[in-house]
Amino acid sequence: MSERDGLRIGVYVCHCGTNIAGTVDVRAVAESAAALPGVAVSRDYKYMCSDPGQDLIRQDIQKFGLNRIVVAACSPHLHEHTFRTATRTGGLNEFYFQMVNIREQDSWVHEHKGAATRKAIDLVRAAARRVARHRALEKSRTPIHPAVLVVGGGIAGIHAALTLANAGKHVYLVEREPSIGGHMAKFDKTFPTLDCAACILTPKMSAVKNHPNITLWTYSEVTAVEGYIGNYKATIARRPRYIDEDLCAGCLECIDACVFRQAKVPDEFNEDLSRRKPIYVPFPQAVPLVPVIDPEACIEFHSHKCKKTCVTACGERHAVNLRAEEKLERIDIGSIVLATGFRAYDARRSANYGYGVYPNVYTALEVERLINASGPTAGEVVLRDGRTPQTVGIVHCVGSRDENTNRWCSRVCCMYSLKLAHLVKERTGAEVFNFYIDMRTPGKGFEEFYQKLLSERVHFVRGRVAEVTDWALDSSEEGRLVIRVEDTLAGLFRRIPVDMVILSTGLEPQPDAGDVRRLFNISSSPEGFFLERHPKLAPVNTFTEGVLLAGCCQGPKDIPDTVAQAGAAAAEALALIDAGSVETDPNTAYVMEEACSGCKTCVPLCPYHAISFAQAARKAEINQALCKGCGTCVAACPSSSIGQNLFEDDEIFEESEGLLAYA
Amino acid sequence: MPDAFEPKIVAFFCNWCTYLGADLAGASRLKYAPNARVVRVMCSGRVDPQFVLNAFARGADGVLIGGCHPGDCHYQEGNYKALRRFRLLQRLAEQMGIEPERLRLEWISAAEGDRVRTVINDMVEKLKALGPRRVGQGPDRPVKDLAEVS
Amino acid sequence: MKPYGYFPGCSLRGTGAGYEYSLLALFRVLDLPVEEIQDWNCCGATSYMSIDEESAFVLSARNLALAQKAGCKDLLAPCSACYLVLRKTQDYVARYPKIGSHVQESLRAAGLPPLNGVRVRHPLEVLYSDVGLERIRSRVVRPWRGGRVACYYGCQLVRPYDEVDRAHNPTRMDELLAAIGAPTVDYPLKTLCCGGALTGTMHPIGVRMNYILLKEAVRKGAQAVVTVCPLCQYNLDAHQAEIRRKTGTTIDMPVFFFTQLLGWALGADPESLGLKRAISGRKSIAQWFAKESAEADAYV
Amino acid sequence: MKPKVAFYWCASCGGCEEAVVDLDEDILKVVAAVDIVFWPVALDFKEKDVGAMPQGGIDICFINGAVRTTEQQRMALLLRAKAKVVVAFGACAQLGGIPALANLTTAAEILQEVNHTEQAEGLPRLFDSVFPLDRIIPVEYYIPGCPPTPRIILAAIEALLAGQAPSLSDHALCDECPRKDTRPPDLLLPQLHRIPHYALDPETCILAQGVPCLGPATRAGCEARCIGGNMPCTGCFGPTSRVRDFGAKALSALASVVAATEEKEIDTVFENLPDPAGTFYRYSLPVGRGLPPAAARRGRPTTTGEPYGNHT
Amino acid sequence: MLRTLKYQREADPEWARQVSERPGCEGLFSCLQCGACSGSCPLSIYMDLTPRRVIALVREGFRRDALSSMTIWLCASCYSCAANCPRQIHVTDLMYSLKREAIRSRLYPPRLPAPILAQEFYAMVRKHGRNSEFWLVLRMALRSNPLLLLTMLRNGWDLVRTGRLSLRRERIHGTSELVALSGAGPRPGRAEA
Repeated sequence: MSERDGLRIGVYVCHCGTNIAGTVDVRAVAESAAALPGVAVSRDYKYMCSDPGQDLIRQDIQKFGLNRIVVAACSPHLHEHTFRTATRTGGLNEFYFQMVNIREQDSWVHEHKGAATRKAIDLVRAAARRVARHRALEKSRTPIHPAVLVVGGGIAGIHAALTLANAGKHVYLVEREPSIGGHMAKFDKTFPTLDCAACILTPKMSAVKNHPNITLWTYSEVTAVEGYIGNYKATIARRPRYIDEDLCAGCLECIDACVFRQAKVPDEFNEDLSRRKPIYVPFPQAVPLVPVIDPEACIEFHSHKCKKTCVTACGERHAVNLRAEEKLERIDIGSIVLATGFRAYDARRSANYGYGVYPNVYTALEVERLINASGPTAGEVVLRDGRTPQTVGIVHCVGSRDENTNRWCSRVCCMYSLKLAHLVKERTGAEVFNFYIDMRTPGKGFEEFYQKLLSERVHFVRGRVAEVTDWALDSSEEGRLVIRVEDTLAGLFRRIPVDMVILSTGLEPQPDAGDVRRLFNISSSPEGFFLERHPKLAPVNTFTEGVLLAGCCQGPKDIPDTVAQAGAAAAEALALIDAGSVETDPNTAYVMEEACSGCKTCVPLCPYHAISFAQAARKAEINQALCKGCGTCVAACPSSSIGQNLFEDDEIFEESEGLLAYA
Repeated sequence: MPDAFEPKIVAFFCNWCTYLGADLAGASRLKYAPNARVVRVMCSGRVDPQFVLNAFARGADGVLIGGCHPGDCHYQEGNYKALRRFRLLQRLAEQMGIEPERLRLEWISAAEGDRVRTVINDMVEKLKALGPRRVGQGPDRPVKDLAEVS
Repeated sequence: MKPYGYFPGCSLRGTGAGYEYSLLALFRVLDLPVEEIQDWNCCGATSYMSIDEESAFVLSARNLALAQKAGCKDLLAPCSACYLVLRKTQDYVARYPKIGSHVQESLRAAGLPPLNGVRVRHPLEVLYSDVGLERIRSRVVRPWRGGRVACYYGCQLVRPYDEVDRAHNPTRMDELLAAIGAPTVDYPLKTLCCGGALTGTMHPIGVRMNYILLKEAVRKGAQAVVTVCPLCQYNLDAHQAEIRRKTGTTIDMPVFFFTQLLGWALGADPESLGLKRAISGRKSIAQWFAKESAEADAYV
Repeated sequence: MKPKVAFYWCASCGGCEEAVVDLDEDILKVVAAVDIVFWPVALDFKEKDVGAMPQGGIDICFINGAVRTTEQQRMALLLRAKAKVVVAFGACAQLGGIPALANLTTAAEILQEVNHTEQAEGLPRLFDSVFPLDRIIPVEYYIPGCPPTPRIILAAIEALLAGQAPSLSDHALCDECPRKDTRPPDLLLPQLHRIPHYALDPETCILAQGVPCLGPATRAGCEARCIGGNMPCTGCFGPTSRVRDFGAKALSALASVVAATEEKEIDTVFENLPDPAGTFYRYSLPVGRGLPPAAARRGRPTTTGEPYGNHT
Repeated sequence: MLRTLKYQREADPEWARQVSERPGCEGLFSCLQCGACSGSCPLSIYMDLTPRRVIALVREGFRRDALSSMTIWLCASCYSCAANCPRQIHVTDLMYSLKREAIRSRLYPPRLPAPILAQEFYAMVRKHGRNSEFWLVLRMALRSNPLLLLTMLRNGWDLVRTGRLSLRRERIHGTSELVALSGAGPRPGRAEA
């Protein structure tokens, strides 16, 4: 379409308050655009994304008979949808629109106003030339499969699964460990209300188990995902637990019967503070309450000479099956909620704190288990030698806020340190010292909890602990751990002897977060947590439609925030399902049938097998449902016989040439 | 002092990694040289060598292609196809008198805002050292002579 | 085998003489060739840095250039301060283009080759990585019969270029000594500073720091301290009489170089280990090394 | 009255003239149907004879060869002034052809390297570049090929005589290649071969054997004659109308089907492609950047047109 | 301890900026004031200001307070601050930088042996290429506090007795090279003065 054909472009340059206008001379950009061929109207406006801003577009379409719209504002990832909608509601096909990013990729990254303005002018010119080539296109509708896959059975996954299931949707909940519950199952109390973690979690766990709409697969992992929003196919590998879940009644007699009379294997659930047998349930409230056999520890798997007392104990039920093998489940789902959680920082990496060297240096999670009534000491806070600590030091920010380990604030450590301080003091009467850099208590009831701890006369020393050592300078330090720290508030260099050190370890991405990210085709932030689509506007969405995030896999957060986010993710999934179908951009490649010579260059290039060679016509054919619009085949087609909606050759040529007209 | 040479760079950024990385650089308010103009494509595999040579022919001093890291492509392996084309294209470009510094392929993820800055700054610096492209070499060569002819 | 370039530094020619003797003797028994850099100069140590950093780097770089000229790939710097300064020079030359070009230009003006990647090595790391525990263990001819030792690494060797060992709780010397059968104690002050030059400039403070180190070693049951640095050894060895006088303790323990113990165990000529140069703990030394009969008396 | 026809050659090897002569007995039909007013290769005409013609004195003028010298430029302008219709005949006139590979260097360098001399006085001057004909004068029609095949020449002449545009296929060569069906649909090449070192199977798709064949990128119409001779297509018919840059597209297509993924492996594969410019731009180096002229466009115009006419 | 009112006019933010641009001092403004440097410093108990407070003074631009503090001369360059800093600030290098500036600006406490030792060491090495331990200590003591010699007497005797103290003056052959080395090239970092 050329000017002669009645091209009438409307150009809108957004100030975004001072976000853009502070660095880009928006008036100059609009004026320069007004002089471009085909531009009928060109304006700048304070907030284009606001209602009046959008109205401006709609009114101009009517008033000036516009047939193309260009908006220069923020990233298309933020508001392309907004302005397409405005274009449509103004009476035009929504694809007669082009967005120009002059905020994230111009005003925010440049300082020199002249240079930033020139760049904006070039980008707008390019867009005006591109938009002239745009064609009217229709969005397609994809039906949404009503089932949802929730990956991860911690509190985030549990809450998301229950929300969805209660709304009548079918959920597949996949958990890697033998039981759901995640980190929360290890806690005794939760801050700041100090309610019992088990009391609030275990009912939800059994609700999961008993919910008719939830298929629970523990000890399982997702190994493959394909498809697209509404129509995902996932493969789940179910590791053999060697006890048949359907046959087991949960009597646990097999565990008692094990030839290992003594538990000898470090118990992961208790942070290795106790021992378990080769056949075990991780904890008494485990869901499902079905034992697992650890083939690494079970002698039958090594020597094949075990008496197999477990099999005998099970008797007629025949639930123990030592020959069980991995099973693959293949499911169809419409959307996915990732709730894969976090890993606690390995305190050994902070060697100056002596974890793994001095037995009385504990991590916070270990102390959670010590405090827990169903933990290895039945809730008694005692040292490894059985003594009750008289003085306890809690070291904050271990593996957080540190360039040498993790740069970020882990967000929960201040509060759980306060909680542990309270609980330890309550159980032992010990003097408790907190060593912190900054106290961060910005949640509901958090500051009040801090005040409570202050009034309980817990010590707060502002200073990053330099060292935990057993170096004693006098008899008062003899046989104890000494915390060396600058008390930055009192202006003192202090040595504080304690009996127990608790390291408040930070939260890290799961070690295999990279693999998970690739499996589900999403991105991650610099530190490795999964990247949300927008930190404020789309905190549970990812850039992959239909894949949602909940909990700490997206970043450190506490239980209330995790549950809130899990609810939000469930709501997003529900919205998709209840809509029944989703509109998708017509971003697909297509073969110009009359032009194709049938050379087959494109066929093997498609990762989704969307291209086939039609034997009858002897030409290539693209399945529009399978095509995801990467455009690799378009770039490869040697006779330019493949086009791509939204990214046609001539659109890209126009845009890049328009850019280059700059001086 | 003569006007300092400001190289023109056309950048083809993949929608999922490098373009988001550039958005992140913005959100983090990192500052870098204003010489690059970004064309968003869905995947580095969409970058047709025609786009690249055309950009040079129309006066670009450099062309930057940004894609996801190997193994991270949103479309599984579009970036590998980009890499294959790029390796051959760069050899062709050299024959045409386009120095290798002028044509770059970089893997930049959505998390690497700082890398967007580093790469663009580095490229601008190298192109400044190299100077403007010599017109009259390569595919755009007849342009100059045409003026002479007509 | 290409010889290790050897940069003794000022201390090994003076207060740290025992270090040089035992180091060379140990490398001889291990058949590791060592070649001293001709006409080396001061590394540009701490004090020089405090006046003029740029010329300290130039000074330090001259040694690296001399090593290169001699064709060395590895340059042994047994003194922790020398090691640190040489490494820091390389680091700054690489990291700061301004410093880099100044150093390279200065070298050119003096007719020396530009810096080009000599590896600065400490004997501890050479023995641990190049020789290895296995080989040390297999070469032991005199298993250790002396007392329990505290391995003291000092500060500058492991920080901030923690390639010799970890900055916190290093263990390589402990492992090497365990390989010759020497019992080591858990010593929490492995990397606490000995005070360095402060024994000279702020004497009471320096001596106090030495006292802390020795006292803790005694508390942990050590009968000797083993060091990897001439200044550490000097400080701990030379001030024990003063410490006894001032604090009323009875500390009198040998302070060894790790090369002395290793040299002994691996069969070096006892005379060549510089044991005679000890100031403190001479009685223990005489006793522990008496195993080799009469000759022991001769060198203690 | 018979149409007046002229033939002229510029920078070319003479193969195009040969092709006309090669029409055998069909040439007689042509000669009978037209009145040849200018054909320096075959008949004794001089420049002044053309100069003497009135405007429009030539009905159809066939020009083969690219334009390299001031003399060729002068003749092209002169013939354009006299002819109602100018046809760019053959790859050199249409695309620059093999002579235009000289554009990878300068005229002065070539003279130095080959003749150890500089531009001589009194002789037509060499331009620094070689031009396809339509960069010098407007051209109505194109007949592709190096040289055009007899069939395509005859068809074109017949059409022109009938007052119609010569029609061209706008498919790629694979469309008419006899070996089309032997290319497996999932072809990815582990390695490339060079013709001198590789015995080609006479039945199988040449690309499938790992030898670069530009058939997928090249306009059909030649009846796959090179393939018939068991040689790969080198692209003399130029691109289809939808392609802007033949070489870039051919390169893209070939590189896309290389199997290697690691940078090193990829480079190893391309070691057997030592001259990318000569391979992909054998006939079309000067038009690489631009649009094919409008008259040559057929099929669905998706990459055509310049809304603002702003080319540079 | 007497507390004094600090006027903002005494601050020199430009100086702070300059310091932050010196090699090794880059991290200055990212300091969290967490005290890991001071906590791990074996000498901070003897210092008038802890290293953390020196950083606080420097980045607020209180030049004189920072440069005349004893802290920088008590730093034994053990680098434990640098190894422990969560912001990877090279505190030791910062101390060196302050030492150099203090000497150039003559802001160090008079008769303090540490800066005198540094100057003597510098002069000796600059001239001869090597340090002679005996002569160095002698010169330092004479210039700062000759009484120091008395306390050193016993140590000295121990060293002589065990053959660890040489009275020989060490020097290298290539002293002409030293001259060439020190004369060449531009001097980066002179801005410190």
